[in-house]
Amino acid sequence: MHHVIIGAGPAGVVAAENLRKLDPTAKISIYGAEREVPYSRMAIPYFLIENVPEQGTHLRKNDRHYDLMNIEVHQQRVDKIDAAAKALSLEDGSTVNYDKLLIATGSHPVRPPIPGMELENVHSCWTLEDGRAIAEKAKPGNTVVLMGAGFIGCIILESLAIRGVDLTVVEAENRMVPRMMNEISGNLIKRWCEEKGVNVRTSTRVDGIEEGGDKALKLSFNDGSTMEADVVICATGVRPNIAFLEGSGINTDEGILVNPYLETSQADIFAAGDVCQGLDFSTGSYMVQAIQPTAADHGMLAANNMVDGREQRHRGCVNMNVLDTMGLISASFGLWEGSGGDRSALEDYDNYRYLELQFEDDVLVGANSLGLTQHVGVLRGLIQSRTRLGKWKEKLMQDPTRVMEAYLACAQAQA
Amino acid sequence: MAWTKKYLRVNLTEGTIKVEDLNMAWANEYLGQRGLATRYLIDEIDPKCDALSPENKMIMTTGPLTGTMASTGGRYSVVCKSPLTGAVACSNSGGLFGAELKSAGWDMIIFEGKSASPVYLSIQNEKAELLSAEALWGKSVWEADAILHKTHQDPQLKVAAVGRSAEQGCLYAAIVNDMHRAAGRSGVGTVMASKNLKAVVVRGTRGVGNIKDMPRFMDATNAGKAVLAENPVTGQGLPALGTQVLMNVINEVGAMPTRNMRETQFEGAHKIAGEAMLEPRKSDGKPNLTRNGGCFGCTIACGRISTIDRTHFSVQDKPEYWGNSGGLEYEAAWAMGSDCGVDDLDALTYANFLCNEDGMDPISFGATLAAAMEMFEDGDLTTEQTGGMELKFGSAEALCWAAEVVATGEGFGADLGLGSKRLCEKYGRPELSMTVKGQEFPAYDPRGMQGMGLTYATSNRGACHLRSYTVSSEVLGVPVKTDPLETDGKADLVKAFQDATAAVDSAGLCIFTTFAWSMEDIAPQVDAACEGEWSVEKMLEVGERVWQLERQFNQAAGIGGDQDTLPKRLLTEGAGSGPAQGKVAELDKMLPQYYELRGWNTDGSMTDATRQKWNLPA
Amino acid sequence: MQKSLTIDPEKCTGCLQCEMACSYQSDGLFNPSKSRIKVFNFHEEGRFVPYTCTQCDEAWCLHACPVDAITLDASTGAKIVNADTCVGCKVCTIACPFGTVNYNSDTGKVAKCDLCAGDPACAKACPTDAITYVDADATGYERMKEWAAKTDAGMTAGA
Amino acid sequence: MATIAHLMPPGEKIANRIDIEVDEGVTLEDIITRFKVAPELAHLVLVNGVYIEPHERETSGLIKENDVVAIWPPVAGG
Repeated sequence: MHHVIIGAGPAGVVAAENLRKLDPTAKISIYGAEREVPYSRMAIPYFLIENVPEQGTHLRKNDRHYDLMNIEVHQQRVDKIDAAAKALSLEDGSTVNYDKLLIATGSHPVRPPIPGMELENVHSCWTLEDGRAIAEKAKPGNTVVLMGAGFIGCIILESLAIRGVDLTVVEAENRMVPRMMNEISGNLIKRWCEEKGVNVRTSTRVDGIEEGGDKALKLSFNDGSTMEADVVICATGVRPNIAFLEGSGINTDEGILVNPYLETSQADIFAAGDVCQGLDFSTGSYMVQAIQPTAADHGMLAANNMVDGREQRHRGCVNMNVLDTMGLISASFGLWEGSGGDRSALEDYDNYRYLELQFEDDVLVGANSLGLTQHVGVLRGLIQSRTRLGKWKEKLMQDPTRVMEAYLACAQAQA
Repeated sequence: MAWTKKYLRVNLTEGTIKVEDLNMAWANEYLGQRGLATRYLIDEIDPKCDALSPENKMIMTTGPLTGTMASTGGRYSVVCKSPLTGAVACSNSGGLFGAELKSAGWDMIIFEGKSASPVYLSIQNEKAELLSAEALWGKSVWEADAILHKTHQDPQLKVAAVGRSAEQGCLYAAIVNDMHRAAGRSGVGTVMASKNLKAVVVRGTRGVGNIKDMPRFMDATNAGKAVLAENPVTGQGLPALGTQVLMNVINEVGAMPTRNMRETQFEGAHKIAGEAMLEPRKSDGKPNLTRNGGCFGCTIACGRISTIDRTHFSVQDKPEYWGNSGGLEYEAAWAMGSDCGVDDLDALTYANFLCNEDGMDPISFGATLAAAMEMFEDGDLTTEQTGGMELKFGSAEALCWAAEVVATGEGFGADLGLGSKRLCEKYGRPELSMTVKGQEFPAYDPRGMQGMGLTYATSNRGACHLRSYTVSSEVLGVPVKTDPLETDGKADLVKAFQDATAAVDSAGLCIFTTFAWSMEDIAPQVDAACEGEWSVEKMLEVGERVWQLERQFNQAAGIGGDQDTLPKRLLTEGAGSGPAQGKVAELDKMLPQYYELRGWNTDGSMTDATRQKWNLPA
Repeated sequence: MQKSLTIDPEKCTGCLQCEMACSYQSDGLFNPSKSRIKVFNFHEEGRFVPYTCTQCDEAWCLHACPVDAITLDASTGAKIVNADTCVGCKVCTIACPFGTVNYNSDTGKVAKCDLCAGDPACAKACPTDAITYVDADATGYERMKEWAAKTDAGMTAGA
Repeated sequence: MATIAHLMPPGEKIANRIDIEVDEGVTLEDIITRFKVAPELAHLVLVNGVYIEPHERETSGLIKENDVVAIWPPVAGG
């Protein structure tokens, strides 16, 4: 039995490890496109602020981890899948056969279709290699423009600010982190950043970048204004890496389409993580979540289903995110925008505290929070267990901060 | 160490907050909390000032062991001049508030002046600010607590607040923290409200460190906890039945003040005793007592958590009182029960809830109502004054009504809020006020317990059982049994208890530990925590110095030896039943000896020699 | 038999000795706000509920960690945060459906119960045996585990 | 006294007191034993409200007709 995994990110590595547990004698191979030891993108910002050395970004700390688990890790891009032949073509022209295949190729940053994105000092911040380049160029006093105030953009904000650059963030939507936080909390994050000395321009698009001026780059915006910058970092979103699947017979939409067993339209081929359009717990629909916990969950489940005789049905992952924007911690869970049920919110603008709960009947289905760091996981617990809150629903309508008590009282029947 | 060595000075008139360094020379002399704050008070205010004027100051203060792992190490005190007595006020409370204040980095807060409009103090670690309390004014403590938690969006926020009774000028208003723990006596809440200060909210996440010798401190506190656990009183008696265990005991020994101290035994005591709180009731099969609860760090956990029978007349239409809250402690059950002749456990629990909700000292409230009931039965008061309510001894309806009107200050509630002394004077029967220095008695009749007579007469804050609890020796045999009817040796006993208590109150610990702990158990804990040497001798020296300092304050306030006395009833009317039948409080046999032990003149005034000996301020 | 923390809220008086012991063990001072065990006060119900990590088998925190900073202590079954490895990304704090992994902004790391290497300070400090460290099949723990199974992150067996 | 109240015959708990008949010359120790009160729980023993020292509990003739005997475990309060 040969299990092959394409992609050396969290989904791929977790899958490989779980496969080893479940199938001790099989051959397990990981193919990763980057010339790196498997590492975590989540850790790149902390590498940028020099909180961790490069090794600190590695998914597994023991140098011999993969050897000890008898998992082969290859730094080779997979160019093509031949599902009929159960074979892969690699970038060096060679071919590899598999019995079961997992596609965990993750995603890549999207670059807006504007002039100048190819210029030398315009970077994405996605790979460790990008991180090294940015660390090199974002020097104290340099002017840096960050395009996109989404999750990735926000997470590298602090690392850029700490480096002492003159920082401007440009976001096309009307608030920061628009796909994770609602208008109130997104704008609180904006004000927080502004108070910390970051220029934030929401509802603004970069129309083009050209070389020249006193600094390396000159940007023009949709409102007609311009500015000069030393470095531009593009963080305007990511897309699943599915281009190489063309002609493979694997059905795709935004990402790879899978069934509740994470199986693709081709037999013996599975998908997991950012590339996979998996089942969303809250909506029951299939969508790309592109978050770390989902990658890990997918990896576990896919590995299980790749082993003969094992079969687990996916109940869906709760979409959730946690973000530290220059020290302001925000989180979102499930249907944070609500789905027509009651909402309970507390807004403390002065102290940057915010908590909004979304209900369907007396069940919590989503939440947005700012400044909450204690017991925040119970928001997931309540959503995922679909716990009926009974009389605690009313108490949470009065004061959403009592969510931990509600959880203990209802989910654990402790009170 | 153990002190944070920092405190906040909040000028309410100016709206300013300053951080100041703790006077460590004073800390070495007075340790902390009760003693140290009194040293600041006597330094900063004119003892003759009007207690409800901006000239009075209010000090919220912790001890060096507050917020540590020492058992019961969560106390704080409120020190100011009392509007009820004119003497020094020092009221001690448990719950979680004190430890939180310490964990925020503050040994104490000195409030001075008066705010032009209602405010509350918000402390989040080093950040302290005065915020508008317009929306809180006119609310009960419980309502204010809910609003503040919601405003600050923090379930862990600790709140100490005054209720409507304090706002309305009730002279025995308490400061209530954590919903049902209170700095209860002497009207400290009235002083707080007089400054337009509604609440103090605090969140402390810095923790309490600064321990001189941490390993030794852990050893000493663990040894102390073992002593408490093994002692039958603190290990079993108090957790099981709380202080209410005393109701039947004190009744049996004939020292249960009943119907405004006309009698010394109450026939309904068993119906309102700790045992009765465990009996399942008919309506729902549940007992009054749900469970015992502990204050911060307390390994005894004597606190009562109770519910009221939902079918009881007091709450049948008020579901907001159907949940659990702080239940009856002995003093409250006595004051509102035996002293008013009321034997209805649910009515007492309801009135107790109201005392917590609107911040009334249940001892003073109950004793004042008892005096009013006696005047009503004697015809000095009629339904004309009360607005229709028949204030008869034994009336549960009257009790519940009285708690409601004192809480809001409506109608006759304002009169009841004056306290027993002023109420009895107002209606022409001053001799019916069972008070010393204007403060109502607690639950031990000094005719059946002679040491308590001397305790009440000489207490620096007016009649009080928590200044020298000789009940411990005279009835319970801790540390040694003495004859309650005997006066010989009681002066020594009272002095020893007074000094030891002052030391414990200055450390940040609860006095209930002393049912098991001696100073040999306490001093090593203080010594391991605090810089300097804190031997048994030093602790007792601190205790006596604190006592002398408080006396000095009172003397400067114009309260002298002439007020070291008891109501005539207790000095002249013999007890009607029980072992003390025919006995009066023989204060004259004990007081001269006590003055001598204290080093005072025969009229009770301080001598220069004594003042110098204790290094008291002039 | 592996031991586990067993909590009996019936016995808890809310004294917070456990919280102080926990913070003392971890940080060397008495600081309930940094404790890994937390006592919740249900005032109306007259109930105190100590609550901490059950070291669940599912170990969502461990699996969600992107940098392998949470590991299993095989001797105690505890899931342990390695502070040197933790980058402070907080993913585990949202992944743990029990809410028992918390971020500490002072250290920039997350913290959770590690069972004090098999000698939990909270259990030793509890004066009423509301918190004990006993064989894992004791009552109470099982109930919490049942709930853990209910929350299983979409991994329920069977079609 | 609740911690020893269960030692009372059924139906008598609320009043916490019962009438008993004893032989002449009975000692307090005899009564304590009769109600199976453990020695450490018979901490505070009163006859008509008067404290009886532990060493007096075995004295015969201390109790007369119509006397009230009260027995408590260790208690305290305030």
